[in-house]
Amino acid sequence: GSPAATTPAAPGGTETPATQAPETPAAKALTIGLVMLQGDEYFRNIEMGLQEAVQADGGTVIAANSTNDPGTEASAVQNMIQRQIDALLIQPVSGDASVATMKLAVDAGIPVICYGNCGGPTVDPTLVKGAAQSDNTDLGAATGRAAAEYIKANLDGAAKIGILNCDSAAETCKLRKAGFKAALEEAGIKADYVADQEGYLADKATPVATNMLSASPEINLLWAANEGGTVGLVTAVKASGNRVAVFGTDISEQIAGFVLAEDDILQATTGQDPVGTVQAAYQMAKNAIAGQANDPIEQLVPGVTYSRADTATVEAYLAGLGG
Amino acid sequence: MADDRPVVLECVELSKTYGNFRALDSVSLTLRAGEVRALLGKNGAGKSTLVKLISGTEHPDRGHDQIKLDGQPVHWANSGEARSGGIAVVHQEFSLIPELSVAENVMVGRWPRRRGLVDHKAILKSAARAIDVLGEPLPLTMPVGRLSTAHQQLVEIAKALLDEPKVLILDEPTSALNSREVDALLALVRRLAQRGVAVIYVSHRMREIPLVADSMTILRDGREVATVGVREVTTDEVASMIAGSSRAQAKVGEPQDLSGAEVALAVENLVIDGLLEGVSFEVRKGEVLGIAGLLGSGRTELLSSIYGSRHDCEGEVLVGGRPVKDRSPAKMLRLGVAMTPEDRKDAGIVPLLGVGENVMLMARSRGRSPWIRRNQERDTIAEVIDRLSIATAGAGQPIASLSGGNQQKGVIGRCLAAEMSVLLLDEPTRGIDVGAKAQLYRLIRELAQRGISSVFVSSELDELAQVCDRVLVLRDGRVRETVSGAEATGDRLLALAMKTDHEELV
Amino acid sequence: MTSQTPVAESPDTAAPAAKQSPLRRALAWEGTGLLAVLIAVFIILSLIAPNFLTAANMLNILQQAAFFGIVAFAMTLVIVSGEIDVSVGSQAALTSSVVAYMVVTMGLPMWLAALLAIVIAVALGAGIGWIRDALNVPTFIGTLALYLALRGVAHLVTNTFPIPVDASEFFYWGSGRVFGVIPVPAVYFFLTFVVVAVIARFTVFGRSVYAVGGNPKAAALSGISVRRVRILVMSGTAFTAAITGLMHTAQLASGNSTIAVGLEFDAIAAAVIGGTAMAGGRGTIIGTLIGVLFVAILLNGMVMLGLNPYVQQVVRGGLVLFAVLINVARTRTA
Amino acid sequence: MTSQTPVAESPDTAAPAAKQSPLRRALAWEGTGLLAVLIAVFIILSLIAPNFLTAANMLNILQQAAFFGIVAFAMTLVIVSGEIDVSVGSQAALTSSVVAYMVVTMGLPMWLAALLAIVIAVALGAGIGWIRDALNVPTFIGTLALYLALRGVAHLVTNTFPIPVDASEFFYWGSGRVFGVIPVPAVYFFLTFVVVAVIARFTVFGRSVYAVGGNPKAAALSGISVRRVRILVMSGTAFTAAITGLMHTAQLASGNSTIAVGLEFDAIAAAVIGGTAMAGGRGTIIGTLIGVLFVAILLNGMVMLGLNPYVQQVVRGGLVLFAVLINVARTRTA
Ligand SMILES: Nc1ncnc2c1ncn2[C@@H]1O[C@H](COP(=O)(O)OP(=O)(O)OP(=O)(O)O)[C@@H](O)[C@H]1O
Ligand SMILES: Nc1ncnc2c1ncn2[C@@H]1O[C@H](COP(=O)(O)OP(=O)(O)OP(=O)(O)O)[C@@H](O)[C@H]1O
Ligand SMILES: [Mg+2]
Ligand SMILES: [Mg+2]
Repeated sequence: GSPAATTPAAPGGTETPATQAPETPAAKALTIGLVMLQGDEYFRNIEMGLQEAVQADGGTVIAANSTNDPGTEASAVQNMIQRQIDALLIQPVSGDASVATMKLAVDAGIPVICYGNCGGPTVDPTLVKGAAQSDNTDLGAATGRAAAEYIKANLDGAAKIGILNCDSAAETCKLRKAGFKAALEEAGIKADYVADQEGYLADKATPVATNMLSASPEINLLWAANEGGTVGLVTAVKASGNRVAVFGTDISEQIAGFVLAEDDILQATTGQDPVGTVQAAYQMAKNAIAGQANDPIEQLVPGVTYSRADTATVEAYLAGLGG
Repeated sequence: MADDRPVVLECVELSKTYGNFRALDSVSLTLRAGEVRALLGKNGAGKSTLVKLISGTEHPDRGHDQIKLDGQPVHWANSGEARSGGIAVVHQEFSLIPELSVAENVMVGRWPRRRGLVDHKAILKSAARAIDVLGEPLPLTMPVGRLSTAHQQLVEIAKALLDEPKVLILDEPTSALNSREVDALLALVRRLAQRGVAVIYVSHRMREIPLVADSMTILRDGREVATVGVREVTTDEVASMIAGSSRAQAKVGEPQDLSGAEVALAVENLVIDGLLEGVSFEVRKGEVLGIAGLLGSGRTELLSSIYGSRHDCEGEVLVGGRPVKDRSPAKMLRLGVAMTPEDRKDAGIVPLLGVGENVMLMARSRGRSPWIRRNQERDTIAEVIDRLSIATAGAGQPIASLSGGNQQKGVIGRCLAAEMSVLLLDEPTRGIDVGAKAQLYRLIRELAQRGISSVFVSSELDELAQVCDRVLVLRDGRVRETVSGAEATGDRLLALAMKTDHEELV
Repeated sequence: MTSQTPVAESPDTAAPAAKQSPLRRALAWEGTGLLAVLIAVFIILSLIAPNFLTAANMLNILQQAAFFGIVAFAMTLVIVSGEIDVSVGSQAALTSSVVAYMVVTMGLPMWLAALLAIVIAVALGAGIGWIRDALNVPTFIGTLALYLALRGVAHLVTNTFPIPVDASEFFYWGSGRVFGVIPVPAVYFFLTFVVVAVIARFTVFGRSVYAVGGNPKAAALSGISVRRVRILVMSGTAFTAAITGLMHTAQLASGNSTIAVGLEFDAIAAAVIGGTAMAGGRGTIIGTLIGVLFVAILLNGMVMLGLNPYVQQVVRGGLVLFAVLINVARTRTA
Repeated sequence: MTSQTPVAESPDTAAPAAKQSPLRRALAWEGTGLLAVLIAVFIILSLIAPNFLTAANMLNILQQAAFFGIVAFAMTLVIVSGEIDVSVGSQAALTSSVVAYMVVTMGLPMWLAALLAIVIAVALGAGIGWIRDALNVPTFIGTLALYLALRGVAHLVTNTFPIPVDASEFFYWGSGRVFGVIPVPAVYFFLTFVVVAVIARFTVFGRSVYAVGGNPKAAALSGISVRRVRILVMSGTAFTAAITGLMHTAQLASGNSTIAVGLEFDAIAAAVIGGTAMAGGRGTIIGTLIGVLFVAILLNGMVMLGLNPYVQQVVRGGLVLFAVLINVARTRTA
């Protein structure tokens, strides 16, 4: 964070155009509650992105992980209400399971912004003051489009596909899978889904992928729905010595390395933009605190596709990490 | 015998087979009201097995009307039923619950209720009544686990007396008691018999039998050898019936005066706060030194302190003339000093391991090599099993499945396998049969001849007199008397141990 | 002879004979060390954590304590009896899923669905108790099997989607407030505490639990049905786990198969922090109460302090150890 | 007198006196039941699971077994000694994170980083063993504290980002093949098996572990340093957990703080399925080998069958129970 951020004066005079703090409350240091799903790279970026933005305003972030458990989520939010946060940024474990919890915050007069996994009740204006999230369907679809091109070029328009999903970890995973499948269908690919197993932590995903390849040697294309699954697929294929094209989801330093690697295993992946997402959500929160409605209430942050065809994007990502 | 008294308990041809080993073979027994029947036999003869069948803990092989109480055939599903039916047992192995209070233990399984809840007041009252009968006060609310072994034994007896049983079975009740308490207990048994309670009394202590029993049943190898009135036979005859053909020698070796020999182990001014006020003595090479004392005189604490398994003491221990600092069992073993604990189940055996493994424990931890030398061990184990006549199917048989006496032999065998020069033996004969005891006495003397010293602690003062070259009498925290082996008799030692009006048991 | 021996009075033994002053008895009690730590942590948090010491937050802590504390009380009896139950988290998840399924998909009334779900849980718990005794399968293994299997069944029932349960009066049972002030779960929590404490100290069953845990053979010889005790204690954790599952369902207004992950760790930790011996035979319900409050206050305080979630985990681990050390030290000097 | 008593020969006890035929001894061995089940499961899977019975898949199973099997062997000794270690998963994650951090951020050579990470793990394990003995803190609590804390530290070290470790020769140690055929982890697995089995049967330390687990007081009086045994067994699981962490790091070519979640459950389950008694004093390394293979084959076979992951969980739970039941039944009739 920048040291200048602590100066309490200078109301609203920064570059961010949306901030039009009309009255004095902008001088108050905000306490922002952040509920994340789990400890992984994506959420770490979310947290750091938010920390940076909030600290620049002189505020504080209270962060918690729900570990995908709506019960844990409920107690985290209860604690934050007691901590008297000014706004709650939450990626709900699930639409239906988290509504009651989010309502607790709303009833306590705290504006709630959803920043991921939002849909149905969790984008309802009576509940949330805004929603900014990755377009998860498109995350799957973008990789799906890259895969479709590959299949047309290398596999005569038909593929036997194995999937590593993360369905029980987050509902967004199901959106990603649906997006991926829809994109293939749209491109007119004859897709045969030979296997669809769960694996979203790298160490657990690796043996599952290995077993999947042993069970169905005819698989000639693999897709994973998240970061851990993508690493697992690449690791398993590398160890098996067979050449199967891998498509992934999410981006990390390691996955970026896979896209650039000479082994030609990982073909393409689509990464979310966590910093962009959370900062958009924070902006919506500030608007809500200031009493302004967010319109539109839902903002979709597009993903970025990284592929062998376009290494410049990958290198830009890696350069961004270094800086 | 007063045969007009009504028959209370009748057992017909009870048999019990474990696997294909016959622990009890067609044993019958008839007991009349007010009769005290001693049950005798060496280790593994089947005494405890018979007790377990009568008390419903185990079931006979064929379970048809073989046990009758007051003429009615009974089928106990478990010991609880037997107890409420009028048969109470004090088992050889304790069955107390360490974390529950004395009162709760006395009443365990029959806690009175009031409005659905346990009536703690009533428990205290009833327990106090049962304990009163013993003539020995016990702290009612203290967790039983904190009492001494002897007091735990008393709690067991109080438990059995609680609902005024028709038949009371005592399986070696005196093995943890001192002579005075034994006398009190025997008197108590007589009192109960007078009231019409039929008693089965299991013991290895021949001295007690004529004092308490009317008649006796002798078992050998699971069979009944004889049932006779106590006055119909001599002690020698009984002993030979128990042992089979040969009879244990009464005198073991000639007591020696070894005051000129080199000192193997010396203790100087050992103090344990509130228990020992400064104990000093020396054990000579090849000497058997007995330590006599009443229960609670601190003999166990003395041995544990020497051995380094207890550290709350001051004073010095010298082995071979050199003081040993920071004593621990491992260190003492390296110096050739070994101890066997008095409670074999709690601190002696490793139940799941085989006899051989148990025997080798000390030798291994004493050796330098990190490897097990199987061939060498095999010979050592075979030798120890042979020398102590441990009855086992093989070195691999889990020691917990042996009879109590044989387990104890296994524990002592440990010191033999480790080739120690000083043995600290705490009640080594507790629960061992006459034959095995004699074997053990001979063994101790034989070792002494080879230059191995023993410190022999026992509550059976007769055996101290029989075996030791010298006996120390521990009283009021100090060694008050030393008696040479030649002069020692059981009665004399008892008199000395009880001498003067020291602070009595509260 | 032993009357001078300084022995700590266990709170489980009536002690008319002991002539100690109440203060000395209190100090001698094994839980004192932990209580002191609890108070110290509380004071420190009050001083440094913003908004920690407010009436609303205290109630909030109690509410959250309920979600593992109720199970912790039942778990104490299980551990005292010499057993363990690692299936409670999966049991709670199954109950939540099954209840919602029965209400939403099968159209059963809520009370009936709840009843059936509880019956299922208790039957499973009792089954583990039974095979422990009849077939000699350690409860660690039996409940480990349930831990794996029931979570899977819960996922199958819900397909891992939450099943919304729309019953606002039901919501009250999870998130409502008695007199508009006291959270309903906090009420369950104290009710359970009182009931289990009375069971442990004042009923034949409760004392039998200690007997079975202290020396199962002796207990059996004394005519206590060891099997019955084991079946009952295992049913007890299953019952409280089911109740916890219902509380989650009410609070979240939906049936979820992903709730209560790690519930077994929290419940066992609270019991052991409170002085329950893993080896069986020893433990008190009041000790567990302190253990539960300790964990709940700690978790709340760290969020109040805005600690990084990973640092929270480290602190939690460290304090578990610390609390037990204090407890052990106290026991040894007593 | 007792020579006819049919007593099962424990493979851990020298049995010069017993004159049984090898076949009878084999049948009497407690693990036979489990072995029979293992073979039955294997045959069934060979018949119904596509591509299960291929050489490549067998090697694949062995490779996967290594990732919890190595720890399971060390865990067997811990359980036999009467202790437990629930920290192995967090230990592995910490090792992976620390190694990657030291190599990538601090620029240490791989061998040195690996060595330091192992030293840290072993020191922590030994510390738990020490406080078990010196301060009487149950290992369940000590390792529970580590379970919580070390995962947190691992997350802090990596910031939960995987740290890519770019060393292809290192990758070989996790995913390579000896002679191009046998997976390297499978080699570690068998090496560990042989080493631990020899330790358990043929060294004084190994036998001391059984003695301490069977009766710690008797062991202490026999001159065995109970403390040393406890420190060593706890160091053993820590060591194998660190090795597992390194294997994960090599396999994934990155340091991860999210690996090895639930490793403790797999390792303990394999040991107990293999006949190790939770109460201590009894267990064999060969039994654990069978337990590990059983779990690994099951996991592989279910994926081969394309089973729904939740059904897999249910089957896994059910079979844990079943395997133990078989084991227990065998023990009782023997
Ligand atoms: N559960 C059992 N399984 C196998 N054998 C047993 C079992 N219980 C007892 N035995 C065997 O039955 C025989 C008789 O044992 P019992 O305990 O009745 O002897 P005892 O006369 O009481 O001996 P001691 O004086 O040593 O106590 C012994 O050889 C013993 O090993
Ligand atoms: N840790 C302890 N704390 C308090 N008192 C103790 C402790 N250990 C032993 N005592 C007490 O010390 C006394 C002597 O112990 P003990 O009964 O073992 O003596 P002993 O002479 O060996 O008798 P025996 O071996 O026949 O039982 C007993 O009153 C016992 O309760
Ligand atoms: Mg006997
Ligand atoms: Mg003694």
